Amino acid sequence: MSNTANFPLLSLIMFTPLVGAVLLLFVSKHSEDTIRWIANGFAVLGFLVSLPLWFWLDVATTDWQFVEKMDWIPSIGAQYFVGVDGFSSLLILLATLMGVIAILSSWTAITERVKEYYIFLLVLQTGMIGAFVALDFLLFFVFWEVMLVPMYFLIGIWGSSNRLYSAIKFFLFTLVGSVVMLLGILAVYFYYHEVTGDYTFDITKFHALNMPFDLQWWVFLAFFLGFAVKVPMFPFHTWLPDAHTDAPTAGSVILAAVLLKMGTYGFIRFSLPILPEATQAFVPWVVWLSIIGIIYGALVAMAQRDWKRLVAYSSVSHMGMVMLGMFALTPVGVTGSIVQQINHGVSTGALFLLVGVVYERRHTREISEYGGLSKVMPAYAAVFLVMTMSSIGLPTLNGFIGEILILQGIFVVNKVWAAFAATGIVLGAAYMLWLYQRTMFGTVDNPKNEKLPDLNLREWATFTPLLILAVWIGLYPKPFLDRLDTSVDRVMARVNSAYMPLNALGQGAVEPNTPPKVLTLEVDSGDTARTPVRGGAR
Amino acid sequence: MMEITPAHYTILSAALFSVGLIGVLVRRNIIIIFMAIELMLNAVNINLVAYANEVENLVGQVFVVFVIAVAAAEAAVGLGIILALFRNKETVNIDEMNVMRS
Amino acid sequence: MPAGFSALDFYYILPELLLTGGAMVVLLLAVLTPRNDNLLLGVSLGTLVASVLSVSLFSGLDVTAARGLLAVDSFAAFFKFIVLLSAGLTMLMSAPYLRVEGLKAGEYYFLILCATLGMMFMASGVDLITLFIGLETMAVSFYILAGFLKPNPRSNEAAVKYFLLGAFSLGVLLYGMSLVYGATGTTSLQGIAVALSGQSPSMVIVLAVVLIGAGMGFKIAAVPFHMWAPDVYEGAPTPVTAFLSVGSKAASFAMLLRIFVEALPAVAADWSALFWVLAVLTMTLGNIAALTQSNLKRMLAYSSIAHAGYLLIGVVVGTERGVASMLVYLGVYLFMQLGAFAIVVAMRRSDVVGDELKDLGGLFRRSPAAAFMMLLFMLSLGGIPPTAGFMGKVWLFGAAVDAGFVWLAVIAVANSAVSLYYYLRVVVFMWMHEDAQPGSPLVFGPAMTVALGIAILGTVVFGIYPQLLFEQAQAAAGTLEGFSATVALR
Amino acid sequence: MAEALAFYTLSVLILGLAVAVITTPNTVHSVVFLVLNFLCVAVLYVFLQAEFLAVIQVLVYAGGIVVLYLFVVMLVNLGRSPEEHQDPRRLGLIGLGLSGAVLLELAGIIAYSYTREQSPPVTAAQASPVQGNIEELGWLLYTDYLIPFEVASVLLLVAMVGAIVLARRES
Amino acid sequence: MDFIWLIPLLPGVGAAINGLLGIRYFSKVLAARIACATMGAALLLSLVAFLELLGLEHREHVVTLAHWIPPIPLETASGIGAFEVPWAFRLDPLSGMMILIVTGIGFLIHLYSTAYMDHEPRGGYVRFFCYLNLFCFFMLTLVLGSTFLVMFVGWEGVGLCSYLLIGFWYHKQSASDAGKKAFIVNRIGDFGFVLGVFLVFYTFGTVDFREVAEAASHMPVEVAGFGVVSAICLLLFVGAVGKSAQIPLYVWLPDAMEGPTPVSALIHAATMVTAGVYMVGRNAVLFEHAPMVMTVVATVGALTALMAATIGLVQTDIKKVLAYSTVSQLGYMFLATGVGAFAAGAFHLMTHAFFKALLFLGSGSVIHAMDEEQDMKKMGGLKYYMGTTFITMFIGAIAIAGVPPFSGFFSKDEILYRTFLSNKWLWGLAVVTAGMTAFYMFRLIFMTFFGDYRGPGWKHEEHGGHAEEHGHTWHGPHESPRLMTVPLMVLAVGAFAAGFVGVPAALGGGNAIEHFLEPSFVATSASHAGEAEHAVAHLSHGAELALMAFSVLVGLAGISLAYHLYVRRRGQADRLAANWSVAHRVLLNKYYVDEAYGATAIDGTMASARGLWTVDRRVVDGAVNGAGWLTRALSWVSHVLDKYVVDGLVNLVGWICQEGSYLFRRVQTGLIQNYAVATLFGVFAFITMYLVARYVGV
Repeated sequence: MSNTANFPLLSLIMFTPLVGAVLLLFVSKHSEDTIRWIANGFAVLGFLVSLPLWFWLDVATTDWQFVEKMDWIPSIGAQYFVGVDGFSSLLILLATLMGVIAILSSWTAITERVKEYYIFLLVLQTGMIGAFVALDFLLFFVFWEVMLVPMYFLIGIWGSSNRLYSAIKFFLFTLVGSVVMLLGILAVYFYYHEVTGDYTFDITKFHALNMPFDLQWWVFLAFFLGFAVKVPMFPFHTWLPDAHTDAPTAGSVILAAVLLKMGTYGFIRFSLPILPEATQAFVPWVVWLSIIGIIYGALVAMAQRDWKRLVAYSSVSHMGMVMLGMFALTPVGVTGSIVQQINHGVSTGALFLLVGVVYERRHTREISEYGGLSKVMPAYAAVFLVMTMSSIGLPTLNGFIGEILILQGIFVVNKVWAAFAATGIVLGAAYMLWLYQRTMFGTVDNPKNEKLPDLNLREWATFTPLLILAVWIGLYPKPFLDRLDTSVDRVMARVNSAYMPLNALGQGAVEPNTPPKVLTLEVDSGDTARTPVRGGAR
Repeated sequence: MMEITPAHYTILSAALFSVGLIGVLVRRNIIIIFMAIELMLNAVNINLVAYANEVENLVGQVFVVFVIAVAAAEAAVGLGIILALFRNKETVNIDEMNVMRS
Repeated sequence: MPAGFSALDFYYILPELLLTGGAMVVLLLAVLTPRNDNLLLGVSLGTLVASVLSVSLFSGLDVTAARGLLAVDSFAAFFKFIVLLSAGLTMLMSAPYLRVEGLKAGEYYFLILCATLGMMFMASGVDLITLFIGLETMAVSFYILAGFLKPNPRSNEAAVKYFLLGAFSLGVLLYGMSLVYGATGTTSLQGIAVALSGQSPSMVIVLAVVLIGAGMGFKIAAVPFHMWAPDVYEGAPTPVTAFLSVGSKAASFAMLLRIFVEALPAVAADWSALFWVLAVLTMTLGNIAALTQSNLKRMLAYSSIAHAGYLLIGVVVGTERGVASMLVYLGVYLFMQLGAFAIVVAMRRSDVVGDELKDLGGLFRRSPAAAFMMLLFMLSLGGIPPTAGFMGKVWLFGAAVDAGFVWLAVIAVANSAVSLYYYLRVVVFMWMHEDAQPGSPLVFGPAMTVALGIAILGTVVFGIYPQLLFEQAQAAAGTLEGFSATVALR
Repeated sequence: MAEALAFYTLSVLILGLAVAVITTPNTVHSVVFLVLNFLCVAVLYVFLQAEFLAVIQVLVYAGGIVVLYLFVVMLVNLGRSPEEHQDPRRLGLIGLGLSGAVLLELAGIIAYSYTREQSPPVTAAQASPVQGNIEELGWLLYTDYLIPFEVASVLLLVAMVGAIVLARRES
Repeated sequence: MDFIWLIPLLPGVGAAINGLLGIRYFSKVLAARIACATMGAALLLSLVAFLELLGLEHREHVVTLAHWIPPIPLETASGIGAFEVPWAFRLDPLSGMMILIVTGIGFLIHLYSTAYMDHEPRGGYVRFFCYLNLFCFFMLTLVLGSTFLVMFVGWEGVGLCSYLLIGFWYHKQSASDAGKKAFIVNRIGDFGFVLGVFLVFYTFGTVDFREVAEAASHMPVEVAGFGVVSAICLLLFVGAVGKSAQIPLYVWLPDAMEGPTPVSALIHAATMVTAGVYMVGRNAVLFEHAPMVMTVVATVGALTALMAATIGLVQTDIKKVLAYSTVSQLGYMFLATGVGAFAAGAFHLMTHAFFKALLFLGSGSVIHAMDEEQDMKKMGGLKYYMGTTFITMFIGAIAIAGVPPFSGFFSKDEILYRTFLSNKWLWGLAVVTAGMTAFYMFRLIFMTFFGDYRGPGWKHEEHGGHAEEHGHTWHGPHESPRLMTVPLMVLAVGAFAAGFVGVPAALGGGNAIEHFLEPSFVATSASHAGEAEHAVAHLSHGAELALMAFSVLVGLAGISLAYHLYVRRRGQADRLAANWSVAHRVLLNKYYVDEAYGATAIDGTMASARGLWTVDRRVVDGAVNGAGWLTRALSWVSHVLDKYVVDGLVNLVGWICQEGSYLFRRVQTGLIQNYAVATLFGVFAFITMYLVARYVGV
């Protein structure tokens, strides 16, 4: 495996925020500015140490990179096994970046219990990164669940009116999904043992496991519940609007930008490659749920009077799009799905930040309370416009790349699905523009809005990276797409052999009847050189 | 019918056990309830002794010795508890002991 | 010394002997220096430590002692560690409590030590008589301990309830045991297994299974034999409740496993089905009933009922993995449950009872450390990583999945989700509500600090690195299985 | 025949006295019936060749426990009847019904087992170095069952301490 | 020529500078200069590029900048291909013509706007130029894009700019509504367009125009059936319909007049709305292989042309008249492409760009002069006050009316001729439309510039009162400043002369533009498509001239009718409408051939026009609004569903748990014996369970 370099980069990235959190424990809760500086410092530091993922990542190799591996619970075969590929490296970068932005955006918004707030944010950060780097299923699950707690507190303590209900709803929904997923994980784990005699949670070994269809079917359902709740897919989405609406701005941003990606990440990393046959069997179901989600989310968004809730429902719609692309099971669709995950993080994250900006000034999210903000906050209106356009997929901005790849990817599979999904383009424009009109256009009717200050420097600092990303991905997504190359191949090799001949990645598939000894040797041969798959293609 | 088998003893024991059960379930005086429990223990003892007789070893009887010892211990403790309770509540009516519920 | 008894037999019961001796010393000291609480605590703890050390003398051993009445194996050792540790933690958290309540420490510690003694016999007994007498030693101690707050009507009532229902269930249990004896002619677990092997189980044995199951179900507070638990837990002195919910439960599970796994493998299908139903009922009712409780101790009582339901999964599965995972769960349950109760104890001050949920309001402001620890305990009870409760649940549910009890696992999983609702309610009160009383911050004495420290350490360390626990549990489960395997060979 | 006659007589007595115990309104009467019941059981033990048990049944139960009961009954003698207050939620009748049902089930299963199924295996009586019930029992108690016996003594100590702790009037 | 990517980029840079810095820091003058300079540079570059293009043998040049979307394998109809989109720009005759139009007219309008928008506060002024530049950036990307998706960048981008510019005065509810409507209706079109693009990729494995044309040229013409090419074309046409405001998606364009007039001129007349026509022309090869879709295109075009013209007859808002006229003229262009006369369509596109931009700017000048008054009823006699505007607009009107030798004549006549060859019915519709066009355009001219001044305020003021109706003092109708009139004059020259590049053979010309554009409409390697075009039947020059004369006559008839109604007998039209005068009915009957309507023809037409206007407002627009309403209703239903059913189910589970909890609490009576009963019940139940299992056999 390449890029090991004997340096625990991933651990460093993962634990930097945690170190910050621990450090904060020892700061007096009254010196709030010190706390803010430390939190921001560690967030920035976390981002900086994650940058090597962008620069040092080898885009050509199919190996896992920056791998760290050691025993964790040997008696059950669990390991501390982390590593990334292009896909997860992008999500980690997204997480670290959004972490900086979220923490920075809270500077003045959070005035109560500042210390805990930042501690929770930083712990959340560690949890998210951990989930993205874990290559051990149990480790993944630990981080997956760890994220719940700080998020619960972020919503429950610093949220708005109905925060307790929303927080518990968020928690329980996700939990129910994930514990069922846990059963699925265990089923795979025991099946692997049955076949090979080894107990392991090593995902890379599961990726080479051929399970009988019946088992796959059930395990898929279990995984599906866990991931679909997180995504969230219709009809498991109802926690999302509540959670988003009541979360503090930074919470919404993180939730939308990174936490929701856990679900889609899970699908791509686990469901698809571990359960290829079941995945194929479930394609129509998932696709129709996604399509319903796209249209339904958009329609419900249109009916909202609460700004944040509207954006939240738009998330439902967008994530439906992400799921759709993924279950196209075509390289273009999956690539689009991943790109759209990042896009959604950027644009919806920014939209929540934008809501947060006015919420901090006015303490209301009722759309009807606003109107004519273009007049008083022109810069704000401009940023909002760009992000609106990004959200509805205007070409030259990021959203378009994702949508076009997804729709093209699904189109070649089924034209009707694509046609239904494409209605999301129209509906998305409708609710976003209507929102824009209601808030930014018109006259300033509400005297409270007359004196709203425009974006300040700190707020600009939060938006600038997002604007840059939006335009960058929109105009020149190649660096991003290149990174996804091998990740997508890995998935394709399992779920859609039309694109990747089986075993093209050099991974010996585990046949149920293969003797364990031979098999372990073969599965373990991760270090052998593998030929790049479509070397010439790009 | 005329030959007395262990089954007879067992059924006697079951009947005594049930009488004890009923006593526990229907009386309201704690002391009487406690006595009903003693009846249940006696039922067990009859069982054990009868079986010991049948299987021709004395383990059952040893068991009975322990049961009696336990019964004695329980009686002492139980009556102590009842006394302590009575000091506080001036009652031994079991229906008046529902401060804690739901 | 009677013939046929060797010094070795006494050597093997060294931990029990030490414990008994220690208890006697404590009783004597209680008479000699009645007000020297610290000394009493020290002696009691010293006794426990000595006992722990002597238990570890026999680690790795797998023999029977005392003419086949006691087993000295890893299984017993595991449970002895658990009960000794829980007794120790209970004592540590009792120290401040006794002071606040003005209770006599001597008798209290004596009784705790005797209860522990009973539990140790339950853990190592391989004869119905030994098990029964151990159970009673524990139970009688607890009857007294539950009513230890004599002026408190709640405590009286708890004692009466526990006592009457305990005696009642004892009758049921003994009746079942008598039937087993009648059917097999022996009280030795090994003998029973041998006698029953190779024949189709008669209905009498099944009847005995039900009656013994009910009796044991009472002790572990399995639904529908659980109804004493909430009331008793609420009324008993809080440290006693803690000990009851951990030590007594663990020991009862040990006894249950001994009886069913070692003595009754012939009717495994029958009791497995019985415990399947019990497990489902117990966890579901426990969790749902806990949802709307406003008293913290009562809520923890229901939570402990629910946990008994989870633990029963291990019994239902009945495989080595099942038992091992159950032991793991008991191991982590010890820390988290005692920790939670320790916080409740710490809430008790001269003017505040502190066991109502609303008493926790704003605890975060008064004592962030306590709130944080309670958070960890609640998360652990709910099974959220990185706490030990998660690791326990993973293995328990995993064992069910492994053995094909998928629906049981699904129900358990759904239940653990429900349970989080009320665990989080506690968190909500601590972190998101205003101060219940603008009282002074909680002060932990040294004993309480040590207790909480151990609990939190266990909760976190076993959550992050549970390897040690897993190894021990596997070894312990191995000896239990091995025993029945040798039975099968004979 | 005689055995049967004695058995049935004793059975009727035992059950009748038991019923009397749980039905008499007067607690003291109840205690007296309990003593009688225990005595009858002791006689039954003699029939079953458990002479030692018969003795301790009389000594411990009738002589010890029941006297304790009487003390307590005297101590808690109240002005008002303990049965006066009745909680409307109590499930006495259901309990009665269930007890009956359980009895039927127990009896049915036992009777069925003994008539249809093979009688349980009879393990050979252990070779014991002494003769006679009392000696044999004593031998067992002090050899094989020494440890439980010791534990029982601890248990009795616990009970003693407990009784003192609970019953002692706080100064 | 590798610099062609700079042509769109320059205005883009201008927009970026003005947007990022200008709005906050620049003065009006600086911002305007930056905008105009970038546009001017783009114009120069375009000219250079165009001249170089003329020198190229293949008349084509492609510049690929970078990968936009690198190749990713994807299934196509013919095996696994690679989905790949480069940032590629292509200059060929069609796009060459378009960039000249866009940069040329765009530059003029920039100039014009510097004066026209002078009333705006600084921020708005700079913002306006930023948007305008941005629009040019996207429009040039649209026309230069070498693949469907790069074109789509421009396609959507101009939609965005249109949205922003229509809603430029966002504080007006109607303006922001109109902007939103434009965007969303366009999106409906885009929905078809993207699906078309997907199908293109699936069918041909590429989204490059040239490669698609190549591949398509090898496919059979789908004469008999509705094949995949037809499906592609139909979907693409849906996009065109949205962008170019054809039936049924034209409703946004009249509303779009809420934007500032230069915007109407540039976006909603000269450039953006013609993107649909351009796109169809760009895919000429595809469309030629889908004759059924061609028929649809032609029919939709003709019907739109007619319908919009009839509506135009009765409008009194000067910009609305022009808007419907635009819709109508766009219909003409589609008619042309629909009958296979792609060059004629493009030709008309060009001439229309000149005269319609001229007319709009002229109307802007008028509105400017009348202090934002747009109702023609309140104008009149303005030729005395603003001569330049009058003359230039008059030229524009003549041009659109199709009077030789003005540009409109040549382009329109080419269309009519080709339509006549292809379909006589459509030709009939087109001719009627031409007459109406002449009528309503001159009605506009006459009502605005002739007769007496009917406007408010100023006359009163001249008599001494100093009305302060508006924020600033208005000194009566006046000629616009030089910066506005110069572009008018330049455009007037264009409107007059632009037609000479396409003088038909019948008039002794060489129809240069058709030959120039031809390479854009054929696949390079396959000439048979081109041959098909050449194989179109020809009429004799004589017949062609006769047709020409007829159409000119129709136009003149329209003009004279307008003259008759609005100049010679002023007020006649109003009186006609009011009194239904028999005499004029008879007079007017000659205009229409339908004898069945007899004496009430004009009235009927008027009425039906009014009716159509109503229909347009109430039904078609209503349908759009109704769809909007339906969507909202649906959205509300979904919302309720979400709140009460989906979420309700979740809450129901919670409720059940809670009620269960209360139930269990009730069981927990605190009575010891009840607890014992429960225990006993457990024992009983389990024993029974086993008994049943064993002896009943479950």
